[in-house]
Amino acid sequence: MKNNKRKISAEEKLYVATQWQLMRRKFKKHKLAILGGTTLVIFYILAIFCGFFSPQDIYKQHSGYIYAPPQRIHFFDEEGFHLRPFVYGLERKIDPITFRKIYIEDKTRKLPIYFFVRGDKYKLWNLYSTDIHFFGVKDGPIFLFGADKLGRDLFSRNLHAARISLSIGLVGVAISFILGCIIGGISGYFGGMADMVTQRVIEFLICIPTIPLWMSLSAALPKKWPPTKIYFGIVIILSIVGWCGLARVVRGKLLELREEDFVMAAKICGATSGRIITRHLLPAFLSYLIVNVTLAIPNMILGETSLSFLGLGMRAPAVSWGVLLQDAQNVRTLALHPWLLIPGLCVIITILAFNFLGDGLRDAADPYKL
Amino acid sequence: MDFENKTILNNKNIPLLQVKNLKVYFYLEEGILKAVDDVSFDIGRKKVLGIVGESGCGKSVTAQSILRIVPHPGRTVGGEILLHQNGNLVDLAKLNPSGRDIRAIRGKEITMIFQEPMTSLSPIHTIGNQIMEAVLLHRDMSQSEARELTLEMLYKVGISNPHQRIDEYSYQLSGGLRQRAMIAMALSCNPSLLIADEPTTALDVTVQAQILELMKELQSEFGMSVMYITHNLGVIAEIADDVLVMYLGKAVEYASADEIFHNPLHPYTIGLLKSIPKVGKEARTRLEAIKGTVPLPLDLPRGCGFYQRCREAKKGICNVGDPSLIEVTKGHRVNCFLYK
Amino acid sequence: MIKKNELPLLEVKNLKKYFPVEKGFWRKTVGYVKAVDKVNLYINEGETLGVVGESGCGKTTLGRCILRAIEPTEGSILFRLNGDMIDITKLDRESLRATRRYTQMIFQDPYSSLDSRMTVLDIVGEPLLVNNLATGRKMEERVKDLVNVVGLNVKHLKRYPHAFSGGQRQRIGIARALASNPKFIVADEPVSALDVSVQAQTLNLLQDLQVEFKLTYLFISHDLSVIEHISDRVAVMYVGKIVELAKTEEFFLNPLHPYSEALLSALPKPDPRLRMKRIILSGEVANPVNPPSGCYFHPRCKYAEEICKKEEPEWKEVNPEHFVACHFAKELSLKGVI
Amino acid sequence: MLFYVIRRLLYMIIILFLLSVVAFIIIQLPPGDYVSAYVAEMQSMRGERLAEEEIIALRKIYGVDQPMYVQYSKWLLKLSHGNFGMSLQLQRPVIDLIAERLPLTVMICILATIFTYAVGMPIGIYSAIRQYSIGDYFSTVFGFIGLAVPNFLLALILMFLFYKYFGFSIGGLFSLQYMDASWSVGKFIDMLKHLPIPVIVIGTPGAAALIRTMRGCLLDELRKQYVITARAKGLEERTLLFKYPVRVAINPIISTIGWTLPWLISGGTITSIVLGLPTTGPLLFQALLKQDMELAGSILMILSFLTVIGTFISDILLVLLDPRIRYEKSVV
Repeated sequence: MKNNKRKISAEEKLYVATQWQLMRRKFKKHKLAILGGTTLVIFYILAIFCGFFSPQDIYKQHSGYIYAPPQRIHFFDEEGFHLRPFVYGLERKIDPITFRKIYIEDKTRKLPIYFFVRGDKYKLWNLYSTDIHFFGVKDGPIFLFGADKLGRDLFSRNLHAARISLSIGLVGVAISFILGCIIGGISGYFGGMADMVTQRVIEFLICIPTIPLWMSLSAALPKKWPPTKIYFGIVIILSIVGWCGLARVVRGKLLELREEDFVMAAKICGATSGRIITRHLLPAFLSYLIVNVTLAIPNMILGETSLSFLGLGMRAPAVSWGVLLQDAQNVRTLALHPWLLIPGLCVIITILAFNFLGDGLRDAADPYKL
Repeated sequence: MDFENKTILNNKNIPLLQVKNLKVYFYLEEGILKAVDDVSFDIGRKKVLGIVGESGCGKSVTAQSILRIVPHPGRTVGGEILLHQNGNLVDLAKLNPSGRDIRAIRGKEITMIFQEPMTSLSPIHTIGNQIMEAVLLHRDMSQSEARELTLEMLYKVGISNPHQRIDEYSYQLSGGLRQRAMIAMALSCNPSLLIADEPTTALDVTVQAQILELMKELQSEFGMSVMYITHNLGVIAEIADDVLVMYLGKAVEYASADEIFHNPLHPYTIGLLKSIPKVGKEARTRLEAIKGTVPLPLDLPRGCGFYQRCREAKKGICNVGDPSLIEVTKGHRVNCFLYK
Repeated sequence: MIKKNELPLLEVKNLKKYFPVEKGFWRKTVGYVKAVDKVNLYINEGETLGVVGESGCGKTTLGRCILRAIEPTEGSILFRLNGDMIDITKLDRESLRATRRYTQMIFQDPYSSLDSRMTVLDIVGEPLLVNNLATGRKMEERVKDLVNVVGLNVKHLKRYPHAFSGGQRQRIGIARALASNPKFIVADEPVSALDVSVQAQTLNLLQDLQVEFKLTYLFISHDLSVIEHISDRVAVMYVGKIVELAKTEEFFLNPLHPYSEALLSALPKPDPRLRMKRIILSGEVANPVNPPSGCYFHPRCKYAEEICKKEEPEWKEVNPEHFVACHFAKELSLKGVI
Repeated sequence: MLFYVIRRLLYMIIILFLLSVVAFIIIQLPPGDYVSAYVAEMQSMRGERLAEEEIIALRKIYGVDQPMYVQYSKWLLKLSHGNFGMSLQLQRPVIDLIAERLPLTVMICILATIFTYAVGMPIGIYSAIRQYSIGDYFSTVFGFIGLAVPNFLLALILMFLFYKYFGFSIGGLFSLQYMDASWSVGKFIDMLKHLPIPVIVIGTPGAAALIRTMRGCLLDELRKQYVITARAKGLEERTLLFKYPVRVAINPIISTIGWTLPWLISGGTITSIVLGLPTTGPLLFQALLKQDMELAGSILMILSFLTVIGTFISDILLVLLDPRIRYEKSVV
């Protein structure tokens, strides 16, 4: 009896659940999407507080650590387990046969990792000057992802690169989203000539291969521009193609929803167009938009990375994953220093996470479908 | 064994198909859905059995289980489906659903037409192609003979210009013509049983009348048995010899059409008959509706499935035990405690 | 045309709705679907006018045009409001919105007609809210009354539509239609998506409500037996036109249009003893994009003669309050059902 | 049908015209014009300083002193004669440069398309039929990863792996000894040896996407009524599958061949740059780096035009394949 009652209340809960509650229920069943979402949250937090999380200044050249390999974090040494993780110091040697610089772990130099340590000065969001870092070693630099040809810390550089690469996706999608919503909305709502023209324009833009177009446009950005200007230039270039897909989605969904009986019912009740749009169309719409936006972000990130990789996008001294990957263009260097590919790994993980998340959201977007 | 077969062959009264205690369950995440639960009926030779019931009563699943095409996750978990075929007795329920034996029966001995004439034909193959396929599969015919036969069948089902229609696609045909093409396909191999699953529900009244008339004609011409599934009592009255009324996966009443319409016994059958508006009678008076709605046949409580909605329900009897189908008068079976 | 001394509640004059057919790359208009073509009818207060016809005959479009849910192409719709006849087609946006509360609609599909993102309270309360009839607690009280009237549990106000069965959803739709105290309701196939047993409940409810709230219905259905059960007068539509309009008994006893006769004959009767030879119409409903010449029904009509191919029959009153559009309305003696 | 083809051709001409506008805009985009770029080039490369009068004379010769629309129509007129202008940096006619590299570009594109479909379709069909099997699981994983790894990264990773473990570089399309040699059987065979890597790299993301769409489409089709009709006919499951749902599901996918072309050319461009293939990609890249916009704009236009032709072909193909569309088009 008691069991039965509980079951009824659970059912009642489902009956009075809002769209978003139902969506959350459905989304939670999607394990990969949860994984993707969590990954992205971590990535974005790291990117937002990149100064705090990076142990070293990204421009500081550690001349003794040129092309130093990633250091491993240890919990065990010959004495056994330590709660505080540590790395071994690196010792540079010259390989007697190839005459290349090689680095070996110096087991005698144990560098414990401390949290909230003082280190290089940095400005958080260009506002607060501080020198507290999330982690670091007290004696010298630490290279979790290795160092580049100038001895700069790649872990810190990757975090700072994430800030540009990840945000360019969001800003680019935001612009595409606004453009897409306005143009798609006009096209779907008014129909007729406006619809025809926008449809043809979209078809035309889709015909042009994106990367060559992006390359041509970004090559036209003046070389003298500062990084911030270049950043927005690239965002706009990416959005020129990005809005097409979103506009199509908006239009299609709008046309579909306009025909629904419940919209007609609201109209017959005497509801104003404003109310119909905000109370009926938008809520039904929003979940689809979120899904499509989520799936559009990876394209933007990819676009920026490709352009910067080719040297047509962000340029040093700005760092983005694409800029970092420029160092990996030479196979011979790469073969010797494979950690230069880590930014690539970051890109792959990010895109994968967005795709997982988008997939889960798509399944959850229509909670009323069985 | 031989001896048994001979007696069956000699006995004309043996029905074509006997379904005994059929159980088809769907194993869903939410629980076991008993779509068909202990249903038995016979289909006599050259007879029309009408199965009537509201949505979710299991009438379509019954039909699908005879051809063994119940969709996943449904499974036939019990009962027998005995087909008396040229003196052979086959239990369809025991056959492998994708095996050779059942495939030889599908489309040959037993054929089926469906509710949605729009979607039941492939959009990218011609009508002729789809009909000929069945012919080539089951009859020993050459391509040109099969085409001849298809033309003849199209003509028989009342398609006026078969030579043109045979090479057309389903979307070029109206709903009525599509359903006619489906019938042509179903009859092309001279089946002994035609299962019609709501074949006229999606059609307009005037076209429905055409199709019903056509089916009656063809039934007598081809001498086949028909299992006709519908929720429309008017259609049932028009075409059926025997009627099986289903409710929540169970057979609640099984009798001749005349008995069902003029001497209904089960409260559900009575309720159904009273709740349809009848032309010319008591217009603009209140209908005697059955209260409540059909529950989902999932985790049903004990007792008669109709208990909650029944006017005659007796507490302590109907909600405690499961009634069973009993013969009240000859050939009139009912599944209700009132007639114990 | 008006026979009674009093004015009808609603009068439709020469109503047309043409949908352009757009083809090709530049979406050129190549023709029109005449979904509603020169329709004339009137509805008296408190009566039910049944509109019957086969799929694609334009009955749904007619219902929507009368409410101006879609814009009619031509014609006028006179609606009696506070003793005056106002032309709904001539109202501007604001006054149209103000009159919307007097005319409502019940939809066929109980699933798509309710916004699945709103609770019962919001759905039924929307007409109250947008017409400034009630807000807050007052609205909730009124919604509770309405929900009670249509036979739903008052405790379920906070539930979303997905918690209800088809029949219950249809009741929610009916409650919404009643909320603003309308005078006139277009019921567009309100029972055709429902199971037989639930259909009877819904029909009963609609009849009870009509008495209780003095409603006037335009009842659209493809099912003649439902139409006969609920209507005072019947209008038969064929390819966008009304071909016959009469009192229900008169229509079923003595139809004057061959199409009506065929429809009546095609109706399967729930009695195996009444099996009879039907009038089987050949062919199917004409294509409204490209209708036949003359009388649209002539290719399927067994009484058709030369004139039917050439001339469109006139809409005339053959018997008192019995209108028909057929060249031979007076000559033919057609068979009814009663 | 013929009418449809003619209309599509007309549409293509309009697109081509618009493409030329875009190309022209791109050529004009960088600050300054051809002459100032030339002047700057002369100055920086050879240290020559041109006199003011010379510059004005040059401006007149190249017509850059005229309004935009005049420049555009002149440029368009030249284009219609096959004159795409001169490459500033390479001092050769643009048309020759493109013509040199276009056949290889087209060939790689076609091969990548074939690869995409040859890999994507069977795997997609398999994973739809065996939904939730181990094979389906693997193909889903492959699909996701294939989508997430951008072309240039895949190229980098493959190059890295081959170099590290097999000790040779997989870049380029020809071995050293054939690089400048004229065509011969040996050169052809050598090229065949080099082809697989670029084709795989360019085709993989497309194949991954295709697996997912194919699977989705087929799963939808498998639930449709006509499949049950065919089954009720007594057809064998495999025959049934390939005759009905698979064919229906393939149609929309064939129709998107046209849409995949811009993607392939996109991916091909960047892959060619990384792998150093002698296609139009690196040529475009070099042109852009050197601000040789005449060349860059022309390449972009030619590439876009290739995709337009691809779309056209796939549209025609679809009409031939799908009677539904054929019917609609013939009615129109």
